[in-house]
Amino acid sequence: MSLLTILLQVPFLPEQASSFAQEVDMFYLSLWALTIFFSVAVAVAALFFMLKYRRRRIDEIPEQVEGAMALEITWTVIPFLISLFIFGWGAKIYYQMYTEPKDAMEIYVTGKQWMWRAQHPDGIREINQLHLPLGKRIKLTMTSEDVLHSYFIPAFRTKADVVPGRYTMTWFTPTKAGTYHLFCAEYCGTQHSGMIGNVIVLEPSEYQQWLAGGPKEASPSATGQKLFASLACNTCHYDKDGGRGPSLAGVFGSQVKLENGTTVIADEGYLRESILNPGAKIVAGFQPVMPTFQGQLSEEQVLQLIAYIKSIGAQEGAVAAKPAASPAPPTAKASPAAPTTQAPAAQGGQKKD
Amino acid sequence: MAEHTAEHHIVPLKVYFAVFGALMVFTAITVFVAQFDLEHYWGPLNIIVAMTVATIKATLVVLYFMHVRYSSRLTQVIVVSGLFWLAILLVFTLMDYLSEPAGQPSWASNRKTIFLPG
Amino acid sequence: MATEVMETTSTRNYLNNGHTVKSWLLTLDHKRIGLLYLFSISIFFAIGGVYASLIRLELITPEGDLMTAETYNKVFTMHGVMMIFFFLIPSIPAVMGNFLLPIMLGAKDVAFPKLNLLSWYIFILGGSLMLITMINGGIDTGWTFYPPYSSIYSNTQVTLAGVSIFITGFSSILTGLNFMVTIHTMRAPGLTWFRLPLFVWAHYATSLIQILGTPVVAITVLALALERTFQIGIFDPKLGGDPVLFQHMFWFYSHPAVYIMILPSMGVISELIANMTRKRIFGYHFVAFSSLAIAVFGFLVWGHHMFTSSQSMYAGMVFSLITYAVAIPSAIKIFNWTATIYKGSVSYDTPMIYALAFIGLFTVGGMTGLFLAALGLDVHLHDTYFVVAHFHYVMVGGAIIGYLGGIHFWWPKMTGRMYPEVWGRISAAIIFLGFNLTFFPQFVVGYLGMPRRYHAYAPEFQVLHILSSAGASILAVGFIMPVFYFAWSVKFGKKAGNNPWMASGLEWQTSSPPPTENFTYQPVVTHEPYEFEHVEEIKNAGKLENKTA
Amino acid sequence: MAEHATHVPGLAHHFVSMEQQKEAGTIGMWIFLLTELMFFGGLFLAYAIFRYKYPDGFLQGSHLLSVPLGGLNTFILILSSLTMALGVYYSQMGDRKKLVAFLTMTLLLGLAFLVVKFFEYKEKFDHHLFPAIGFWNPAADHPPEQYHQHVRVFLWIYFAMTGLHALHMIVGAGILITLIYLARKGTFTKEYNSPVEISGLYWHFVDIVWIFLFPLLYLTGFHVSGGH
Ligand code: HEA
Ligand code: HEA
Ligand code: HEC
Ligand code: CUA
Ligand SMILES: [Cu+2]
Repeated sequence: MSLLTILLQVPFLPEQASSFAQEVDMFYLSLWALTIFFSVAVAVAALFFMLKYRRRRIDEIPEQVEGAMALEITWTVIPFLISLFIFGWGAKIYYQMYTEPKDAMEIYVTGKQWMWRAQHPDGIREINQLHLPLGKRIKLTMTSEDVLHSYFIPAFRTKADVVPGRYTMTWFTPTKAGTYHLFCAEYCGTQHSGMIGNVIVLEPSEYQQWLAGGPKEASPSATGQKLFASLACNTCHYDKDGGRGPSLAGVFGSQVKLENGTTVIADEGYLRESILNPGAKIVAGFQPVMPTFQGQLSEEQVLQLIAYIKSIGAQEGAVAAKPAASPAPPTAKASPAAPTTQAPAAQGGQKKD
Repeated sequence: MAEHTAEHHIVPLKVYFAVFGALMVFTAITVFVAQFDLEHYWGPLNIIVAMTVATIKATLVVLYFMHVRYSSRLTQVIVVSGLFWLAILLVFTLMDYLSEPAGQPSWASNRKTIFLPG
Repeated sequence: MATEVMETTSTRNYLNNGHTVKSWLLTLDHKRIGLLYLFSISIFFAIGGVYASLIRLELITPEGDLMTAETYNKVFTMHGVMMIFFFLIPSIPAVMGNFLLPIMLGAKDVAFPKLNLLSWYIFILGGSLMLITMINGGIDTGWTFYPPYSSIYSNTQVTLAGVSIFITGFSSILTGLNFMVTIHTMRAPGLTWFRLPLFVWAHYATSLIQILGTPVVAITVLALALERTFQIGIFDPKLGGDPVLFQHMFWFYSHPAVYIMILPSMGVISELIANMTRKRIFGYHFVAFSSLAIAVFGFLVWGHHMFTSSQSMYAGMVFSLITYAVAIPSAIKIFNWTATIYKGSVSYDTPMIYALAFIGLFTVGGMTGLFLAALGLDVHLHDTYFVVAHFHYVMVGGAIIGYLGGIHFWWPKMTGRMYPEVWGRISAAIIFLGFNLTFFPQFVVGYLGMPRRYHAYAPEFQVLHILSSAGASILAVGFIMPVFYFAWSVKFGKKAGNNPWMASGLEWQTSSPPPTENFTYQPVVTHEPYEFEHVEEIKNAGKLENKTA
Repeated sequence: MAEHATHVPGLAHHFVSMEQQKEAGTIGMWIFLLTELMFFGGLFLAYAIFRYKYPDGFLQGSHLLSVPLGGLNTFILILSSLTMALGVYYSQMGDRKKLVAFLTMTLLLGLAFLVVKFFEYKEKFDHHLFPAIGFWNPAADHPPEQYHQHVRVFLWIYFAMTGLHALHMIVGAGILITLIYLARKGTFTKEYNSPVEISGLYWHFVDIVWIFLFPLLYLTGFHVSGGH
């Protein structure tokens, strides 16, 4: 009796806290209905035949039924149509989940054995937590410092692998305030099951309060701007053409002509590659002189640089770091000469903890 | 099981020499062509030419040196199915890499280079 | 009839043709090799089962208290590796396929008996290496070996394990090659393609996958081993490699591999249902071709394991669509089997119970595969316990149930003795109950968000985990029982006679156990499969019964 | 049973007829070649993916290989395929002397291929162009520095593919030695020669793999050097 009550308390669906949740649940329940229908139909038929046609004499040889084309066609075509329907529904949801949202608030996430780091547009960072404003479209741009991870929020019904060397994206709109599980869903080593956290959805006003209460930190693009100066990128990249490197103003999202005659769209992946492996794609009209920054930057810093490059795209180069105007702002900690392993530590200086 | 009678076919010597000659000629062609920058005219033209020639050469070897032209239907099916499965492996994986995943901030654009006409 | 039994068992058969250890270890007889496999994979199953028990024990409580996280990770990895590569993939083909295929074809042996023995030795070599890996501390990568964790970060015996899987792969390839050539070239006179038992069709389709898929996983794990030793940079993004490429190459094999596990089982089920209902399989041609269709389409869907892996969206859609195409032939089989029972003469013996269980459990397992193949839903379900539940339904509820059904059915042929029928039914029922109790709750806990490969978990999932662990202990009892009654029956079981089930099929025309060269004459096939008018035993039994009545 | 009990030389007990045995052997070898194809297929796939990702790196990497040596090996291997085919021909004709001669020639050509390959490998090792951790240490301009990472990818594919190919050549040489031994003993006759034919299939397959490796690895960057 008490066992039954305990069992009845077990929920069948997790909380629905994002704009995707309802449809995914509907879909899920419909598939269960279908599954129950087919398994019960098959099981009942089989059991019924077994009872009805049980062997009555040891030498019984039943009348042979040779098979029937009409039946075969029926049970080929009907499952086929059903499965097309399932495919269509699934594909529709997937398309929404993986199409880049418009006007979303962008949060950068990096996974690392075994923690989640996130940085909000206004600079606040958090570890293993994610505070979100209710009702706002959120886009996560994610990468990993080491192995594969996967950012999984069951209450939102979203998940995306976090892959070293690539940027992946996931997005959602939280629809219900509360605290939800955040899990790492891709096996990533010893503490995989400890790579968990909370997603905390706040009313927009509370979210603002939370932001205000947090440690003052520069936004990713502002940090990126500082990095840009401290790593001396601006000795080659000015806001106008004329430097040793191309101007980066407005480059994000544009078509870049390469030395080998092909073109590339300058998105996050391309910018990342340009910084970490500049020789891979040479911009037409330039010499391959840019040094590689591989091993000198954490993924988080690369993201900040990208955020900065994106921002100068948006403002048409208005605030591009001009070497003359800001002759290597005294960020002091990151000495560009030896940023190898220092860099992440230097960055840590800005964190409160 | 009438298949195996065909197995006893003996290919005349001159066929072997002709095939060898053709293989040499094609090798020369492929080396010769490879010196020119055909990609200047159209994206992957160099590799297309190289692979076409290589495929012709391989086909000659399979048909004559390996007697598939004279072999049982079953052997021929085996050969073709091998190519078919290899194609599955290559094509379906490349499908992932070649298709722009709309919306994903793309690593995928790293991939946009070769096949664009330049 | 009794006299006949005496006659056949007293003659020389494959079991008493040499009693030395050497006569077993150097045998070229496909039947003995089948038994060698039976023995070896049972050991691997037991090891895998012990690991399963450890998993379930740990998961009774949400805290990771029984063992450390590192140990737990090794435990589920070794569980998966043992069960998949060393138990389920070789199970039906290497045991029953080896034993039965040549007999069903009316041949004296497989086409290449030496290769067949070699394949067992390769299997043992690979298996021993995996045992050494285990003793040396095991591996903790998950059975999927995803880099860069496996290639760089894990400090367990990944290289050794990779080599072991590489080697074992060749045993599977050789088995497939042997079967395919045997089916093509060694059919008895009159045995046309459409007179073949469906078991043979299923094995033909399986061989196709073994031949074409296994080499790819072999080169993949080899590359992984090289990556780990030399850091050549194939899968490591820091060196310009690509971790997602590994996933493509791995699943190119490992998805079709799930059909290596289920197709032979489906072949067994076809035999069981036909013979236990004394009916020709409804829609024989459809069932036969659906095996081939599954094998071929099965190669086109591997990307459904990568829907959230940063695979391109369009690739995801293509893979999803084709996945549904594979589901159709499975559906066709299920429906045709059910229709076969209609107007049959249904026996309630253990093999039929297993067949019935297969139909039910595989339907649930397969249908939940459809959930996973649905793109938008898999985003939520991927790498949760829903997946774990799905694949245990198809692998335990499907493949192993078929395997056990087949072992019961052909046990009299293999040993000449009957197993105790009552115990057979009891253990089948226990397995059925325990199985559902173990794995059904996992669907629920999976959808609630419980990720797989978790050593510790959130407390709200505990109730369902307790159910699951309780079920596992029942299941264990069900699995252990056959070990004992089969062992008992070898000595004390009732003598079986040539054809205890009064079944059709060439294997029932020879003695039990069969002589070394299977038949004392060259069988000639004159009729379609599953024609029970030709089964002498049924007629004789009728006469006997009439006399006594 | 009795009818087959009469012993036919070379017929294994479990086959009904010589024909059946031969058919089984041939099909068996073809199926084995299928598995080989898929085995190499994994590497061809890696080649395709990385070439797609790093086109320039592949041009530069290919540029490091010697087209004359690769061409020479192509010639050697195709010639050896011819001699193998001729060997099969003479085994079908029952001409033992010529069979042995052509098998020996094939073997020598195969070994010549391996020798050339050895010098190519050695040259790479001397320049520390083998992509293993701790060993990889190319000169700053050979290949140009900015391509190092991608050339490294090219080179591991080069070593993996040609290494696997060379391994098959070595196995092939072993098979040839066995065949030559048996042929000299007079095992093969006009009627019984399927081991020669089957081994021939294997040898030609290895040749075909090289026919693809040569343009993919050696010629890819040829126009870069040719053009500039
Ligand atoms: C024996 C093994 C086996 C079998 C047969 C199957 C069969 C199927 N599997 Fe499963 N699968 C696994 C073993 C197996 N699977 C394993 C081991 C994993 C996890 C690997 C890992 O990550 O560790 C996995 C994971 C897995 C995934 C990836 C999940 C994820 O990681 O996110 C997917 C996704 O598409 C999937 C789908 C399917 C489908 C559609 C079938 C179909 O073939 C099923 C077809 C059957 C039916 C559909 C039932 C019968 C039909 C009817 C009664 C009629 C009604 C039908 C319709 C209306 C269509 N499987
Ligand atoms: C054939 C395949 C197979 C089989 C049969 C099983 C059988 C079982 N599996 Fe397993 N399982 C996998 C394949 C299989 N599994 C795979 C591939 C994974 C994924 C691994 C990964 O993530 O990498 C997995 C993962 C997996 C998990 C998830 C772990 C995690 O993600 O954290 C769990 C959890 O409950 C589980 C449980 C069980 C249980 C309770 C059984 C029970 O059915 C087992 C019952 C059997 C016994 C208890 C043995 C009985 C004993 C004998 C017969 C011995 C007697 C012998 C003598 C006396 C000589 N399995
Ligand atoms: C020594 C000079 C130099 C320095 C220092 C330098 N770059 Fe560059 N950069 C170049 C040149 C030259 C190019 C064009 C050739 C190429 O693509 O490699 C370039 C190209 C780029 C591009 C691609 C631009 C486009 O139009 O597609 C980006 C992005 C970039 N650099 C970012 C940076 C960042 C970020 C830093 C600092 C962390 C940096 N660079 C430091 C010289 C430099
Ligand atoms: Cu990070 Cu699992
Ligand atoms: Cu699959």
